[in-house]
Amino acid sequence: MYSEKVMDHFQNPRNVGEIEDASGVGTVGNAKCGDIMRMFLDIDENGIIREAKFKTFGCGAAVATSSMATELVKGKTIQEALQVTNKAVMEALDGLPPVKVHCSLLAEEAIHAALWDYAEKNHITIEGLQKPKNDISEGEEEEDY
Amino acid sequence: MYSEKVMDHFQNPRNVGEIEDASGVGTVGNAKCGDIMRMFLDIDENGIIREAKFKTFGCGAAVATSSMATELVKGKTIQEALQVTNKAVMEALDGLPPVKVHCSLLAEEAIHAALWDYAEKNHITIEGLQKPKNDISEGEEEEDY
Amino acid sequence: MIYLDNAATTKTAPEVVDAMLPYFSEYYGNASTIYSLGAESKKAMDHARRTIADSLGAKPEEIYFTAGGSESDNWALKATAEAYASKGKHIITTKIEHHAILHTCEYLEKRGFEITYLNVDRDGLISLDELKAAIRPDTILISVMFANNEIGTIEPIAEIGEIAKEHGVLFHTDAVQAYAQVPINVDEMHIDMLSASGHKLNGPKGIGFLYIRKGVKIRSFVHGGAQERSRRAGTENIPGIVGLGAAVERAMRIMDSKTRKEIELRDYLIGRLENEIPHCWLNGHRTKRLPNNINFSFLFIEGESMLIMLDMKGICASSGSACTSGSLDPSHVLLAIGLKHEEAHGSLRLTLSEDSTKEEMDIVAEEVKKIVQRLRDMSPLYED
Amino acid sequence: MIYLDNAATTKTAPEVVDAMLPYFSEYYGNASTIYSLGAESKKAMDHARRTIADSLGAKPEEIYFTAGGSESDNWALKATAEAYASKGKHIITTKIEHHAILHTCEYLEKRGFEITYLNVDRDGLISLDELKAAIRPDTILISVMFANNEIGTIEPIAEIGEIAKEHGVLFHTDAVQAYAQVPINVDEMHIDMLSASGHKLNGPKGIGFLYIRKGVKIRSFVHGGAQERSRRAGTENIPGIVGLGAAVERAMRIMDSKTRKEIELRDYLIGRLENEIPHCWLNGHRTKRLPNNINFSFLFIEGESMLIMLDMKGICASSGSACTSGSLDPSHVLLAIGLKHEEAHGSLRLTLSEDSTKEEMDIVAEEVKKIVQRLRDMSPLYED
Ligand SMILES: Cc1ncc(COP(=O)(O)O)c(C=O)c1O
Ligand SMILES: Cc1ncc(COP(=O)(O)O)c(C=O)c1O
Ligand code: FES
Ligand code: FES
Repeated sequence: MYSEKVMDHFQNPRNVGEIEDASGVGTVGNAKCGDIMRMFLDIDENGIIREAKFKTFGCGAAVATSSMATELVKGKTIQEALQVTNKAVMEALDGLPPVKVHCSLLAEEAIHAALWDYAEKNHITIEGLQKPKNDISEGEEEEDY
Repeated sequence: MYSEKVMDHFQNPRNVGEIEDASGVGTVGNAKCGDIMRMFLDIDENGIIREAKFKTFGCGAAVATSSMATELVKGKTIQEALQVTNKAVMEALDGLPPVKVHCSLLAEEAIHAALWDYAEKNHITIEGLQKPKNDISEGEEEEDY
Repeated sequence: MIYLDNAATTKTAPEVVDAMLPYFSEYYGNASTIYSLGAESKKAMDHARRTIADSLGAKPEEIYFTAGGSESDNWALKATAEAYASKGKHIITTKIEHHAILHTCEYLEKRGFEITYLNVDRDGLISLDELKAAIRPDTILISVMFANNEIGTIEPIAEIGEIAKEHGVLFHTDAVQAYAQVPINVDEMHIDMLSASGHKLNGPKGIGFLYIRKGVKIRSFVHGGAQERSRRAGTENIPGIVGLGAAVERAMRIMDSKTRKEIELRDYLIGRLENEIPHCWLNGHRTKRLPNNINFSFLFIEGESMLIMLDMKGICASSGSACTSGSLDPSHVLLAIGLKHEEAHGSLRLTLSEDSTKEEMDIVAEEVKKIVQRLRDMSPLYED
Repeated sequence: MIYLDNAATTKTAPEVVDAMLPYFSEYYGNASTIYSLGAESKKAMDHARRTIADSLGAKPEEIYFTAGGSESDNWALKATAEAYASKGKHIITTKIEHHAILHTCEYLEKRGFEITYLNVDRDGLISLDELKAAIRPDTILISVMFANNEIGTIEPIAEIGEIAKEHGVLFHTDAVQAYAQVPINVDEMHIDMLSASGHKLNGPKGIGFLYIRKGVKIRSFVHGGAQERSRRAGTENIPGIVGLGAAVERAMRIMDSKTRKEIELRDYLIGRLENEIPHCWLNGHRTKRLPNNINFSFLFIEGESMLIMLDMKGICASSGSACTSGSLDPSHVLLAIGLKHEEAHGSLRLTLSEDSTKEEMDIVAEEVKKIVQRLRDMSPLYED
């Protein structure tokens, strides 16, 4: 059911772990399926993301999107990192099955949460960033039956 | 679905045909399945059935029971012939499938009808013989469904 | 053996069995699981679904597997009735539907639905004018069979679909006899739902499908697991589904040549029986007719007796006689085209396959001739 | 490959496939026909029916073939509800039934029936006192599964049957997981209806049966032809029926040795996992348990990830994790026995077969150990 890219990132997840004294840490959970993702970002004085690490309790897609998301934000500016949407992550993974789209939302949300934490710690506001919800409701359409 | 005896009487029916100037002729029909049986009896002055013939429009069981019924009544007295019930015919044929029990009633009824005709022609009453109905309703139990 | 009862069921084609075999003991995984063995099953199922969708001009996600034609018919009618009850409670069907439709309609009648049963003419065709006149504001469904299983008559499906569409009424067709025997396109014919059964097209028994056009509101009939997009519960019958897919592939491949051959043999045997046996006639339309269907009425005799005698000669056939069905009522189809009870009793259905031969037709013609004569000699109705 | 998902489906036994094969392309006759080819099918079907009846202490005419466990469950509940609605509209079941029961109950609730869902204890057992207290004058049916498909717990069926009988309430049991795995006698256990499915006992997919005690008022679920004594329409799936019969014959033959072997391996693997992995426990009752069922919760990790990693090692297993099901809600069974959401997420079900070996158990123990550790290292919930 998963693409080769997903399986690769699941089997060999990049950037698993924690960053001590990280610039920003975000934890988000999907109450519906009970999964949790924690993202650590190390951001330098120029606002460049030097390092990104994650810990995830979740399905294969959750692990793979965490891994891919950390890869995608590394080396990026904060503004660029905001462009790493769940769609971008999914595309980078060659797609996800429809029932797994919400897992990629978790990754997007985790980046935002870590950036929010960074902004709060540094008393700045990041343009275009809103306080992330803890609870991502999925956007799949339910058919009538 | 049929016993060997039934198949034998179906494939080689005994006494098919008509008797000219028969002592008694009875035709009965099963309105429900649309089948018709005509029985011809030749009865001598001692009340012995000398000959019996039939014509039947009906299923394999109808043909076989007609055949067996004619065999069973031949040589019998009228009173003995009255004992040739559908049960007797069925037993002689080693049984019939449940859905075919009503066909054997047709045969019993045909004998009775022929005897009734004989009685009417000769202005006698035969003890235990009632005017046969043309229409045999089947006695199978219907389960609730 | 001369097998001429292909409308009852068909031989599962050896290539179909071969396609199924690996899915019993090798790729036996549950298609709903996550591991590779289950993925094999899912892949095979997706392939079959696509094959079937393609054969109808439909989308794969519009094909729902069932256990056969009867379940598909039950599902289509009961679920539509339920889903659209708020719009109306009137359904239109015909007098010559299969019992899977008719008994389901009776069930719905007991639950407050009103059913109009369209008449058919002597050939078994419905009247489009009668259909139009029957449509009411509360009509939610028209269900007309694609081709009749007894007399083979093919109904004017495209025209019915057109009328249904014009009136905004859903159109279901029981295509159990027609599917993969004659070309069908659900879009061109405006079909919203279509029932089919594997064992009628040299596929396995116990598998079928219901086509449901996207957009049709549909409830489940079998509730439970999330199979078939949560519409039809039950662990997927992968060997059956694979077999159905293979059978459809095969049927579409051979349809042209099979049709040509069957029509030729069919009309040859019809001709012989008509010319050589007195007091008989063909039931059903002469040309708007399934390629493999022959249905005759022989006066003065009864069907079951004919069948047993044919069986003794190694010929498998069928009859609309009540005596064969255990129900006592002769075929409702033959009565609907206007036959009398005793005429309906003496009917014989011969349904050919691509394996049928001219030699077989000749043998059958001879045997039928003899048997009809023999039974007539035994019949109190026949005086020659 | 190490296949430990026999509760999902089983390999069709080669002897079962062999028994089925002649009925595809050789004895393919429709069992409802009158000619000899059909009689062959009927004979084979009668034989299977008798085998199944014997295995339950039932009569052949009390066995009705269906397309599987889900259809049997739907039929039992919906038809009973309909037939006995005049007596009452209350049904008792449990919180841990299969969705084929639970979703059917929801369907009935929408139609005016009232359902009591019995609780289960930490082991998954219902309370007989709670059951007794739940029975009301308008209770028409008790439906309790024989054994649970996730945690393997075997319910006190004979006692439930006794209570149902005393109160004059019908008793249905979903025995899809238990039938032909543990001994069942419908008379001794006072079972009025019982559902079973072929593919759970090394038989084919797409076939099952419903046992209905003589005297129980039952309506049809699939309406149509006169098959199955007019109770279940649809051309009989003869290869499926023959396969089911052969599978039952085989299962009854090997039950003793299979049970002994499975229990030994089961308890060995349970012991290894319990002893060698921290923060985990066995779900379900330790002894009132299907011989082949193991269900563990591993804290801090999630099921689907475990399954994919096991699959990479060639091990087929299952989980109560929501992530595997596409439904997002974790197993209702694990929640019912009192697990928290995140505990339910980390469950692993291993279901053995008679082909399982000690070597396989050892490999699985080692791999599970490694995988659990690897996922815990990745988990934000785990701090060691
Ligand atoms: C307890 C239980 N009931 C019902 C079913 C449904 O059976 P099937 O999938 O064969 O329809 C299953 C298996 O999926 C089951 O485990
Ligand atoms: C027109 C028609 N509809 C429905 C059915 C029922 O199909 P099945 O017996 O496969 O359930 C049949 C065949 O028996 C049929 O000929
Ligand atoms: S005479 Fe009609 S069923 Fe026997
Ligand atoms: S994290 Fe639960 S489904 Fe992906």
